[in-house]
Amino acid sequence: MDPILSVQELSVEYATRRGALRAARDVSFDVESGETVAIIGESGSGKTTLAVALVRLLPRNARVSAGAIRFTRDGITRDVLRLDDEELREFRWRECALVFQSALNAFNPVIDIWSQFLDTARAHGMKDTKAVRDRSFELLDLVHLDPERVLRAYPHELSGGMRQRVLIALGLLLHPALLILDEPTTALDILTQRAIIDLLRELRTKLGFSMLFISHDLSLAAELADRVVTMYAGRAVERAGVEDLFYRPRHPYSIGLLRAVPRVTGALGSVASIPGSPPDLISPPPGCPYHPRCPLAIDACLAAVPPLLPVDMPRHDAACIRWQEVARTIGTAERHVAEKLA
Amino acid sequence: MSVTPAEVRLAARLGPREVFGAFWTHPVLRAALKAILTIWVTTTLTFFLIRLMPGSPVDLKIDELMQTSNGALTYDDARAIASGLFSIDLNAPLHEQYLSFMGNVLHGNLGNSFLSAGTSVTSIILAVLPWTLFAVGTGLLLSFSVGIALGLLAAYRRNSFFDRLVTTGGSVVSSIPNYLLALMIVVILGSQLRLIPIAQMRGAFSPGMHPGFTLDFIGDIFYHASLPITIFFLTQLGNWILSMRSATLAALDEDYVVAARARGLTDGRITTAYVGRNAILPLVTQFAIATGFVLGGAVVIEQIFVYEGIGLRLLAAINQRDYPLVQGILLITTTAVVIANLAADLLYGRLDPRIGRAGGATG
Amino acid sequence: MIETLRLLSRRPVALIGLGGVIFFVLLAYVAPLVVSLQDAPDVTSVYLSPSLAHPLGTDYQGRDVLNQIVHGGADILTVAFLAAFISTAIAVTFGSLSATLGGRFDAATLGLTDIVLTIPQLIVLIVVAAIVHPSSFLVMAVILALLQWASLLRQVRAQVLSLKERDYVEAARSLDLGIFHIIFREMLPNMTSYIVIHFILAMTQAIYAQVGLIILGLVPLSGENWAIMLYFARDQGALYFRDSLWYILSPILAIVLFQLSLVSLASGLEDIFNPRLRAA
Amino acid sequence: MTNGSPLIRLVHVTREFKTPAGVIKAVDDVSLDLDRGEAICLVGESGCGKTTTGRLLAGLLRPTSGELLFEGNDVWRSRGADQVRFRRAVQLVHQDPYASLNPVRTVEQVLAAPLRHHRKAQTAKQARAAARSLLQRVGLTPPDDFLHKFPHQLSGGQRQRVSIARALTVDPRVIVADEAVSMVDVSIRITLLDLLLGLRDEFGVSIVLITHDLAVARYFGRAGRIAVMYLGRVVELSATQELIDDPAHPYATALIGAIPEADPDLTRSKQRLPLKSADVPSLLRLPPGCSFHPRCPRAEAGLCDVLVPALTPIGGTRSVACHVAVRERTALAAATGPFRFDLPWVDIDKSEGSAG
Repeated sequence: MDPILSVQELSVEYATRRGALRAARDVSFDVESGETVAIIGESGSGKTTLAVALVRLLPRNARVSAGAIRFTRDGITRDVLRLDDEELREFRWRECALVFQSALNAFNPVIDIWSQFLDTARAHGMKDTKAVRDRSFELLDLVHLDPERVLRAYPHELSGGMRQRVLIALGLLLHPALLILDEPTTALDILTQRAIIDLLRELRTKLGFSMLFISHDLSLAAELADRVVTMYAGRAVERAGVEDLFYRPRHPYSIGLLRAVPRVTGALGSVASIPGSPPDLISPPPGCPYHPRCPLAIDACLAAVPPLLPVDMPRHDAACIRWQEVARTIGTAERHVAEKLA
Repeated sequence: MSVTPAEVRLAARLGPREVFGAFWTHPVLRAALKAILTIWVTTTLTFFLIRLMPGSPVDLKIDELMQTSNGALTYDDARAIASGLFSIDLNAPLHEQYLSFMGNVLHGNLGNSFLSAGTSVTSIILAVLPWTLFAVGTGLLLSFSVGIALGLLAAYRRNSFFDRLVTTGGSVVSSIPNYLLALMIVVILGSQLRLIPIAQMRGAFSPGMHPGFTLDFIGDIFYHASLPITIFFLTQLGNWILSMRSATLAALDEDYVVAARARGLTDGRITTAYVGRNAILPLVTQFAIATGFVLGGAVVIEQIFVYEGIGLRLLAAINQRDYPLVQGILLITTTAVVIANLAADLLYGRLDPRIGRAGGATG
Repeated sequence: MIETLRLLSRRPVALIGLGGVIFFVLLAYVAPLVVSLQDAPDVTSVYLSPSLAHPLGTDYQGRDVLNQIVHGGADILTVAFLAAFISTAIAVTFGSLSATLGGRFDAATLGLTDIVLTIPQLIVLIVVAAIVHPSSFLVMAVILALLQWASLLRQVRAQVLSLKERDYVEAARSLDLGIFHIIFREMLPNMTSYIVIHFILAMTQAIYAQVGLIILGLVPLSGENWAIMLYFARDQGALYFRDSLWYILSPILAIVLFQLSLVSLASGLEDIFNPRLRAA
Repeated sequence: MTNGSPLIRLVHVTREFKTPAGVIKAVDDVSLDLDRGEAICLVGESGCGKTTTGRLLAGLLRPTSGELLFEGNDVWRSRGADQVRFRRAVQLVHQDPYASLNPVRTVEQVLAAPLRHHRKAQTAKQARAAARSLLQRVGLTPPDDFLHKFPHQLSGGQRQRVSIARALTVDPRVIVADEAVSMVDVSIRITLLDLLLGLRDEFGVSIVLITHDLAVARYFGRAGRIAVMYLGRVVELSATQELIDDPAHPYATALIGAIPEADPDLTRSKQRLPLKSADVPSLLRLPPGCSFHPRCPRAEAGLCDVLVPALTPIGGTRSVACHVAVRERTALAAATGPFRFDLPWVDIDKSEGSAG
């Protein structure tokens, strides 16, 4: 069966005064039906650019310079980059809904929530107000909100956690096959974040959609993802199942990230930052973009950009010519990478 | 019902400042209070200006009376006559003069005109004010609606030829003082090219016309007001275009607009309800400020086109030293502007739920 | 400063504005030193069209229009500059005081500002000018300034309030660097661009009001200036003669071009100082 | 760790703010001691008063009631030299690296101004030399690459280092770091925390780290204490490891359980304390009694919704403000409760007032 979303060799460029900023380069990954994929990376790694590029909402100064985005549902495959304006409009939200980072700003401040639900439904041909209302009630119930009160409210009258839940409910209005979540819990408090995580897990089981979420927060990926893509300097540097990525990483950057985040409970292990800072995306270093910060870098790393290739485990790819060295230090069954590396 | 100690304390503390404070925090009451205060300050200011300035109108009138009588009047006689003309007792202490003046104002009595004895200031103002409001209002509304449409369009077609044309044109025309534009129209279109019968268009309507809701009359008043309206329209247009353009650009960058596009809303709905509605909000307040500005500019414009509005009357009153009329006109125009501001405040509250429903604290 | 000029050079509009302003300043203050005033009436050459002898023609008394334009700028520019200076000084002083002191002083300043902002300023100005009859530059400038400080004051106050809360100002406070350091080294440098732009716009407003008052004849008419030329042009009925075109258009164009120069300079500076553009 | 003479003490400090909608108590009856060279973390969610507490500690806010003691002197009653000494003794490192440096001043200007002002450097040359060594100390090497840079030419992490160097210009005794790492990239947070800890080891500077991130608090405060705050009050104060391993307050328990971990097995098998409600009450309308009771699964009617629990010692270095936890833990320690007399009567009055 075809994956719901298939991204192939996608590159996105921003035009800046200093030249072309390549925010995403040759990024490829798939999202299977019912699967949750996490894209993790630091600020400037190109992950948000990727999210908006998938529904073609890039800002004016950005463009997709290469690649393909294929979306498959009910046996019909569409090339998102080739949709015309009207097809694109219909594609958005019906097939693939985007839950934004800041839910407050995702709602029009001068219109009440009900109108925004209605707008969305009408734009996709649901003319029956009663049906829209019933569906909205059902969804708001699902996200544990009081539909009556919420639909009458203006965005500023709801708390951050409530707005995030309303946005998730709105995202599910048209039964999309894929939900893209961009830093869905970053602005929220811990307990609210927990509620949203649990809610997403619950909804996924109940409704069976796929999720692609984008975060700098490794722990969110550990919580929710089936598969993880690590991004660095606009490139996907590692692609693996969640256990593989956390326990058997094959790219030095993934290891660096894992070691940079301390745990709250359990063993503290050895924690350390990655030396240096992310590269300039307008004039990146030659070869592997990570080599200036990489403890395993050798001369060959400067020669060419390493391609994303399969490593010693199934469905696990890394863009590192020294992945075997990485594997040797990490092993294949190690629970806590950080401790091993210490 | 028992009274808690807290309530007793609260009651004891309800002095003037607390009451005033309560007014000041309530948005609507606050706006109303500010309006009244503004009118009071302006009125008071002119009252004292007219009486206390060295070479004040009262002194001038006394001098004038003594001179025209060739010494037949003593200073005291002249002062007594002036007193009567100003309908205040110049011998009374200043604060009494002020109180009786304010009392009259509160009763809607703005005094009588010097020149046409017996004509009340109110009736003169009522005869000319509508024409000014008509011209200024039409010009402003026209420029506002056209400006908003053009600004929105320019923002959507950012950096296109249309955008450059509209923004450059708009900013050039709006940096030209409106009365100079009026002069240029008179000189170039009127005198040089003789495209416009300037002389015929004077006044608020043609002589012999009977005011009424007839098509002829309405056509006629538009004919006479067309030049002032054009000037107000042209000179305000640029401001609206530029303001709307930048407000739209800001709105277009907002997350909720991107989110609306992600939801697949139609462009029409996004433009009106998401971009336009939010972009127009800051312009509502600007509209009120513009009212005051344009009403002020009307004085010079009416003078240039000889349009029989309140500005023309004000200048005549100034030149003829008809100070009660000057004072009355100032009071009325201030009131008009203040009301426009008040209306804008209230309208803003209605348009922006974040203001109107203050108190619905966010989490 | 050099950085500002460099950025300015990349914006044609701002550059044209700057050029215009420099041109008019030279025209108003330096050219009169070179060209002497010729104000003797010559009834034989009334309303002449432009020629080599009179590049902009002559007026109703046969005087050279270009000569009047050269000599008629200084007054207007001086009053505008003074008015802008006074209103900016009032706004900056009281705006920052109001924001720093807070409490009743702030409430009173804000209340007064609100009121002044609502008053139809030009009408009040006309009445005040008619009563006061300002006969010196300074009085004229003060009257103009008294009616235009309010909007800048509010903005300065808002700026200072926001700067006061900035983390780096708080850091300076906790480093105990003293109030002078905080005002002159931390806050003011962040406001100069803003104040400069508003100074320029205040000049345009002062010119608008000033010329309007003179055209209406509310200000004692003495000396030479562009607005007085327009007053006499109206007074002598020159508006309605076909051969007086250059006589009337010359002062109008002088004023309009100067206004345009100021506005484009201001908008150019605004672009330059806009941090979003600067960061890019 | 109250060994007689703490460096800085907050004693029953309350701070109110006037808002258009009413008066809120951002910090309510907080007492906290800080010893020389101690690292303490204030942890809590947004609106819990941790930032206000930090600013009260730094003397940037005046308490509405209560005292701030520095070396035993009441800071807000002292004058002249004492006050100046205190001012410089406590320095702040802010959260937002993009707002904490003046955009128009170079790194050298930022560092030289306090050095010159406080006569630590007599000449510009000396100031530059001192600035160089400070930059070296905070890991910005070579320093000459940074002296002439403006903030917009630096990365977030580099700016935070400049902020720390700026704080060091006046030889502070205490550094209050308000979410100092939350806005920098994940990959470099640990070095910044290590830098701060290094200052403590090297100069004996006490550090108050304010954070919403318990993982950061745990790493940073592994040898110190954590104070957990909720709606303006400290609800639990313990040595870090004890608090993590065995939280006493239900809120702390819920918080620790709720945090996702960067470890799939660990995070998916974590014990969690489900709350009764996800909504945080508004500071304007605090519930009577313990302000956590409407969400607390362990709340007891008639007790928790009536009486405000005081922060009560339960043995060791630990204190907790929870009726239920105090009862259980002190019963466990076979101690009878003299603590009941510690209940602050003022608060009981208040809670009755707002209930009626």
